[in-house]
Amino acid sequence: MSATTTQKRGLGTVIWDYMTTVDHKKVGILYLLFGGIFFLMAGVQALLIRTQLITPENDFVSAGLYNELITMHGTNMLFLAAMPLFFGLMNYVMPLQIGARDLAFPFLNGVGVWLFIFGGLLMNSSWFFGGAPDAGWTNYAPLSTQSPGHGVNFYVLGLQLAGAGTIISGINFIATIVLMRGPGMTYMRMPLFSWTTLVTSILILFAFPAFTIALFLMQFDRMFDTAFFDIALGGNSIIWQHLFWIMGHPEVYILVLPAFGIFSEVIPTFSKKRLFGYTAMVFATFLIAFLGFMVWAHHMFTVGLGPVANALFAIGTMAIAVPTGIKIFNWLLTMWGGSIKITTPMLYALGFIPSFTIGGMTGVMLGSTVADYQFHDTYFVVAHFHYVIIGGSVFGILAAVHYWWPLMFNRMLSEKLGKLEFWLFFTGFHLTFFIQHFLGLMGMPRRYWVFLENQELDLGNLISTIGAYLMGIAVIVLLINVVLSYFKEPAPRDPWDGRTLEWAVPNPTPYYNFKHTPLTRGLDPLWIEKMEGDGKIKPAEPLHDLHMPYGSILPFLMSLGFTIASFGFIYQLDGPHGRILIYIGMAFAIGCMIVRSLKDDYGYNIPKEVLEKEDD
Amino acid sequence: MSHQETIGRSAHKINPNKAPIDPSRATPEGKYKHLGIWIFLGSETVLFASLFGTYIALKNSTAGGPTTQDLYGLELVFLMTLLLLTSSLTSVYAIYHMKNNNFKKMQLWMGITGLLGLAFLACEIYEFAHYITDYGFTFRSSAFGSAFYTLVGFHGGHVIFGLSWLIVLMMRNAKRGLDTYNAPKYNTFALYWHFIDVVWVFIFTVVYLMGMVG
Amino acid sequence: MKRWMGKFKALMLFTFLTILLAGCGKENLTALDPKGYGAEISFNLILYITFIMIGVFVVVMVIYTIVLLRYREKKGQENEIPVQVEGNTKLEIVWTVIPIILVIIILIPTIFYTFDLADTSEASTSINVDVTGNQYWWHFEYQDEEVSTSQDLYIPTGEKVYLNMISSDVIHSFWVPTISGKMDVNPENVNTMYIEAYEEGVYWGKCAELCGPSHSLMDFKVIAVSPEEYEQWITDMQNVDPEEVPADAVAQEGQDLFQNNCMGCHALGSAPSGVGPNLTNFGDRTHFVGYLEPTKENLVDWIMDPETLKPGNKMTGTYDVTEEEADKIAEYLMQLKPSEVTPESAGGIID
Amino acid sequence: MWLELQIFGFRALWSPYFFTFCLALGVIYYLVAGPYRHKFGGKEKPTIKQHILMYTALFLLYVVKGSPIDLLSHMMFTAHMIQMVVFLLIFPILVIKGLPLWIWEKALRNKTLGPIIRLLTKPIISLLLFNGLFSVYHIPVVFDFSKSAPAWHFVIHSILLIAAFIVFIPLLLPFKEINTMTPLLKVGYIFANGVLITPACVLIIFTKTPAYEAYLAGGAWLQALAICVPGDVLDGIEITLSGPEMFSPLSTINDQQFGGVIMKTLQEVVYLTLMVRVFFGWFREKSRDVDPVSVEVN
Ligand code: HEA
Ligand code: HEA
Ligand code: HEC
Ligand code: CUA
Ligand SMILES: [Cu+2]
Repeated sequence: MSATTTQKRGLGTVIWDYMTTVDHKKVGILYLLFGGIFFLMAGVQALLIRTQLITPENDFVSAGLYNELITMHGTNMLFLAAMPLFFGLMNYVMPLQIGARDLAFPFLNGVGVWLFIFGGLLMNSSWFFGGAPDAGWTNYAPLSTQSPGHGVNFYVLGLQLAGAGTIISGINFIATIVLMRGPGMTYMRMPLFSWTTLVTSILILFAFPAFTIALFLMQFDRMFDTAFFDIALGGNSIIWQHLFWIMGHPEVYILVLPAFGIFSEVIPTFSKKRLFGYTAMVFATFLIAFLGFMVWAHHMFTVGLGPVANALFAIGTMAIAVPTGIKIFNWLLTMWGGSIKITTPMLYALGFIPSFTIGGMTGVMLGSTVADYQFHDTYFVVAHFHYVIIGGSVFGILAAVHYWWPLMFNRMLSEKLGKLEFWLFFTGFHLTFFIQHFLGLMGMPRRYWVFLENQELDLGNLISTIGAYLMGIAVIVLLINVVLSYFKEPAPRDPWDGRTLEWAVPNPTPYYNFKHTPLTRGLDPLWIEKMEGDGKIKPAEPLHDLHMPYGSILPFLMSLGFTIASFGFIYQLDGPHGRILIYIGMAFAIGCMIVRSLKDDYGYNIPKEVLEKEDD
Repeated sequence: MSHQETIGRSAHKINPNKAPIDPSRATPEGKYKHLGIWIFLGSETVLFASLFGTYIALKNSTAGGPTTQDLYGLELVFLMTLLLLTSSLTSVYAIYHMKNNNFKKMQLWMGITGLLGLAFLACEIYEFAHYITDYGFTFRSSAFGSAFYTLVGFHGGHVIFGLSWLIVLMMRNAKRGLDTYNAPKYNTFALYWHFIDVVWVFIFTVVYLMGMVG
Repeated sequence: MKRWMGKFKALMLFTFLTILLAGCGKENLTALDPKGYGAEISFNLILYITFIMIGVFVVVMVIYTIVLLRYREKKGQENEIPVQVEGNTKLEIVWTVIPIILVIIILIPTIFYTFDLADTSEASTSINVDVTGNQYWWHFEYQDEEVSTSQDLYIPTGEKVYLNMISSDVIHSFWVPTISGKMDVNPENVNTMYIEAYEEGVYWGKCAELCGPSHSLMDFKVIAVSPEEYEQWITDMQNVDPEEVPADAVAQEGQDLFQNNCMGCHALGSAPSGVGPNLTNFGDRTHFVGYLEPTKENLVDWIMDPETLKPGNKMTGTYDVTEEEADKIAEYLMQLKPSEVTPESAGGIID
Repeated sequence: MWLELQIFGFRALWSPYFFTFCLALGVIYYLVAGPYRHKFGGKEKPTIKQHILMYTALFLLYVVKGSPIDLLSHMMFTAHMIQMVVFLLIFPILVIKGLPLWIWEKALRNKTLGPIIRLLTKPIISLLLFNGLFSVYHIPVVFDFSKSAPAWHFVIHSILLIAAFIVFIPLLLPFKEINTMTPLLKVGYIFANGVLITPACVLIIFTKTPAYEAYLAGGAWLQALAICVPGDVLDGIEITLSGPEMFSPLSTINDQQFGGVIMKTLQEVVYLTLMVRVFFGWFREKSRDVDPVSVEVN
């Protein structure tokens, strides 16, 4: 009987275990869990938006509520759903893929996840404290600085916390990949998902601090009466737009690069062929990231930056089509000559290619300055970014969830339900968003609470809403699938005939990942062993004691402290109780930090003798 | 988890008989920390770059209030620059002694670093107080005021954080001496401190020198 | 496979059908049937890029379809291992270089027209209108003519009209899809753009930047009339006497009430705009407050309860009138028709 | 534009002296690297590719420093920036690759030159040196000064050129003393170069007023012209010249912004090409091989 087999434990123990965990796999699952919850919430908000727009001049929701809905939908989806879901996958899979036992900073990993969770809960709690933020996910000043109530304050502080967690994770991933790759796992042999994790983290590292500053400026303006965006005192609201998009554009590549990584794992696996043009794929990833930093002003073509700036940013924007195209064609050529097996993950990959290509192409159209004068802030843009985000990121996440589910939860998801879910989602998605291109060109701006009668926009909006409901059904099918899987037999090891290291660990994954340090002999190490050897990864060194970190409740408490302080900041203008909360929260958080630095944590060893008894 | 063997501090002792090593990077954790802090400083650079950008965009938006030329005086700022540059140097000495496994001297130089940092902070507080009382120039006066106090104040905040960190570090380890567990912590602190110093040089140039010229 | 293609085809067919059914949208609102300089340039560029994009998409889809048809795992051959191809430098260069060329082809006209549309060198010799965006209405001032108006912007056809735009509160965006692309209206600086309408008509304008709850109701009109009619309109507007007493008694009472309750915010004649729209030619509005039919009932409803009709507007709760009084005011306001030149002259609003 | 330029006369337009100079350099290269190389201790002959690279380099040098582009660079900022890109980013690369290795080896082993080169080509130093100098050069005061004093103009451009050589040497020369960076670091190095040159470009592109006296009507630009137009010619035509706009289709401010854009885009293209070479050279082979089982792994 393996020692790692989970005995039935009380719910309390499990929860405590997760609250104190620093194990990258459990942290990953926390990310997935809360990212999933936020995704459902944001999805329901999307359905409410679409319901409001089902007929002209509908009054299903009020104008103010509508703005809150789109703001929360956008913010939740991007910062609290899509990104954390990717973080969950990265956390779980990346160390396994490169042959590492954990991330470089397990404790910080805990801090990162709890900051994200508390930040997200803080922002979403705004519904119960007098209204959510309502200035759009872009939160442009001065609309946001003038927005009454506390809504925008929740946006600022919620994202500040979640953003801090994000930066911490980014640093952690980079350090892990640079320093902890297993023997033989050179950069040129790293699986693409790990590569995209690295590049995504670099993007985060350079993009998010700009947003941190933007949020600080916003916070100071709203809570301490500074004048950054106050035109009367010489402020300038365009600064917000620049700082926001310096983060905002790289953010969209943060959302799509990991999906590219996922497809680069899924497509070779189910085509039984190695990735075509591996080198070019890695380089294209870098190039996208590199160019991604020089195009932020394409969201500001109509701001009046002048023709020179507009032209310059148009050039940069379109340049990104080139590396992305390289990727698309390399995926196609990976399948060419392969032996394609259509499973649910592969279906998503196949659905991704045409959908994302359409989205990318509308992106290029938006990049053409003069055309963008018509497109900007219309449903054409809405269509564009849902095509790339859903067709790219969400398909990627769904593919990954089906693909790595057996690895993470030791169960298979039903293929039948999976395929049903795909078809519903795929059809619903195109139905919802394809028509929106035309709605935009027919004169429907985005963020419109109502559209008017007699403007020939009715049919398009109706179709769009129907599509959204189809997607809703698809998500419910997924949920059913997840629930049903719990009652199934344990999954076999390596069920997809995988190529990379994560499939070489026993199922369920032991908490120390690899008993033997795995030896990587080339690209797709497991595949190589299957072709040239006995299908088993060779140990790089003899078995020895393993050093592991202790769990800790401090990350949880520290994040809790910051959250309390954030509430204080939000309410400090309303009276002394706010300020008291700030002091309590900060003291609590700083106290945790001091405890952390005073209390030594050397970790523990798993003795060799214990390991010897475990499965390989 | 029953199969654990607790590790003691003894595992982190430095063996004085062996050839001198860099104790801050003798363990894997030390190496990770060393890289980690560098990456962190990379993101801090973007943080300050954004603040500099904001400051440059708003530095002439004085809304009728005091301008850069009205406010800045070079003597104090020059002194502050000297203080901070020296403190960077003393932290280099401290790290030098750390690598020679001379804990006492390291603590001494770290202490001096801290004192210089404190002196810098005092000057900064005096400077702000001076602007507020003598010119009525606060961070609510104008967009320029907001940008100035935010940029310089953010740097000041980093100094405060650095100092608290240093104090905790020095007090915690005063009795126990140097080992490969705490050496990386000193090392990361020193790197962080250098970074603060470099940022100040930029503040000195971009804010004060360029502000004097107008 | 069959099932797959079947579904895809059905989907495509469905969408195309709907597009056909929908046409290109409403004649005076759509960007797909341009009737002005800016819109025409944008539209041509959109078509041009779309064709290139369709070309690329077809290439992708052809490869995709071939792959799916030919390289599915066959029954009985599950254990065959395909050749592990590493890459092909020549091919990779091909699909790097061709997109680069395509991108350059797209960029050349893009950059050319970017400069073209930003050219303000003729501004000093053309008509200049100062545009102010307010939460949730638009104000227009004809610089040299001392004419000011709100909500409906009159311009002559065939001429470039320069708009110098600024906002009094938050960011808005000025967009008249059928004759021109959009430009933001910022609170801190004046943005200049020009519009030119080819044909007479009443063109629907929209605010395209989120500006609060009633962002979607901040519509306005651009009314393009012939140059002669435009001159006529300017003259008529210049000659308005804001104090003029209406003929019938009800309206007279209405005028008094209006002056007592409303003039603090609203302006008549060429007086600069205040907190509320200039109502000089209110009787000629195509719609008022952006989207309401200009009927007396609607107007009374508006005066009695602006908040329901336009959430978050700045008029709610600033005065105190009874239903009766409102009725009289409405009577007065509906009679403010200073000019012969009305939206009807431009062909009226298309419903 | 072309017609107007004719008033400056053949000498100013086509700099025959400079042409002779470039030609001479070409001949010297041919002789020293080819037939007479043994006299200088040379070993292998340059390959055809190296010949082509070197002659292209010299030709480009003449184009940007001798042909009408040079003259234009005193009247249009855009021309100046084109000159800068070719002169500082393309020319050095071609020369470094075009000269036979033994010449570089000699320079590196030289008692005095060697240590200097080794010091200056330390990545951090070369990075800061080149980008620092480039940025300083484009500070309006410095720039105007350079354009108004022929001797200084020459000195400044020479220093910039040397700095440009220094920045590319650690990337392109194979000697292990100076080629210390791993491929990944090299990519980072090129990237950092791109970042560091950005502030200068951004400031140039986004200023709302013309920054450089040297391109403004009246006075300054004529002085600038004196650098490459013979004095007597200039005296003769001075009265008929209104200002630099006369030769340029762009307004002064658009010209300046456009110049900035040209610099940034072309620089991006050059750096990307370099990056592609470094990266693919490193990756392509390595990702293919499979280690034998017995191999000792570190
Ligand atoms: C995952 C997210 C994601 C991705 C990947 C992209 C990818 C791209 N985006 Fe998008 N974008 C968003 C998310 C994303 N975007 C969001 C959220 C917004 C709105 C934000 C808001 O305002 O709320 C937005 C808005 C947005 C705008 C601003 C519109 C406006 O507000 O006016 C622009 C303008 O240039 C743009 C351009 C592009 C381009 C050129 C790409 C390119 O990367 C696409 C490249 C891909 C291809 C081109 C397809 C494959 C290529 C080939 C098959 C090769 C051959 C092709 C050619 C030769 C063309 N996007
Ligand atoms: C990751 C990013 C992401 C994703 C996945 C989505 C997904 C969807 N989005 Fe969203 N969207 C944005 C990011 C995203 N969106 C952003 C950034 C904006 C701009 C915001 C702004 O303007 O500021 C936007 C704006 C936006 C608009 C424009 C609003 C406006 O401008 O007025 C619309 C309108 O149709 C829309 C629709 C949808 C729909 C129908 C989906 C669907 O795909 C959703 C599918 C999911 C579901 C349907 C969930 C189903 C859940 C259940 C069925 C619940 C089960 C419940 C329990 C068990 C409790 N979105
Ligand atoms: C606080 C200032 C204020 C007062 C007082 C005020 N209004 Fe208004 N009014 C506004 C504003 C602001 C709008 C624009 C509302 C919008 O469209 O968002 C407006 C719009 C209108 C419009 C529509 C104009 C158009 O062409 O779209 C009418 C009609 C009007 N008001 C009538 C009145 C009457 C009648 C009264 C007095 C009984 C009155 N207003 C009092 C501020 C005011
Ligand atoms: Cu004004 Cu939207
Ligand atoms: Cu973008």
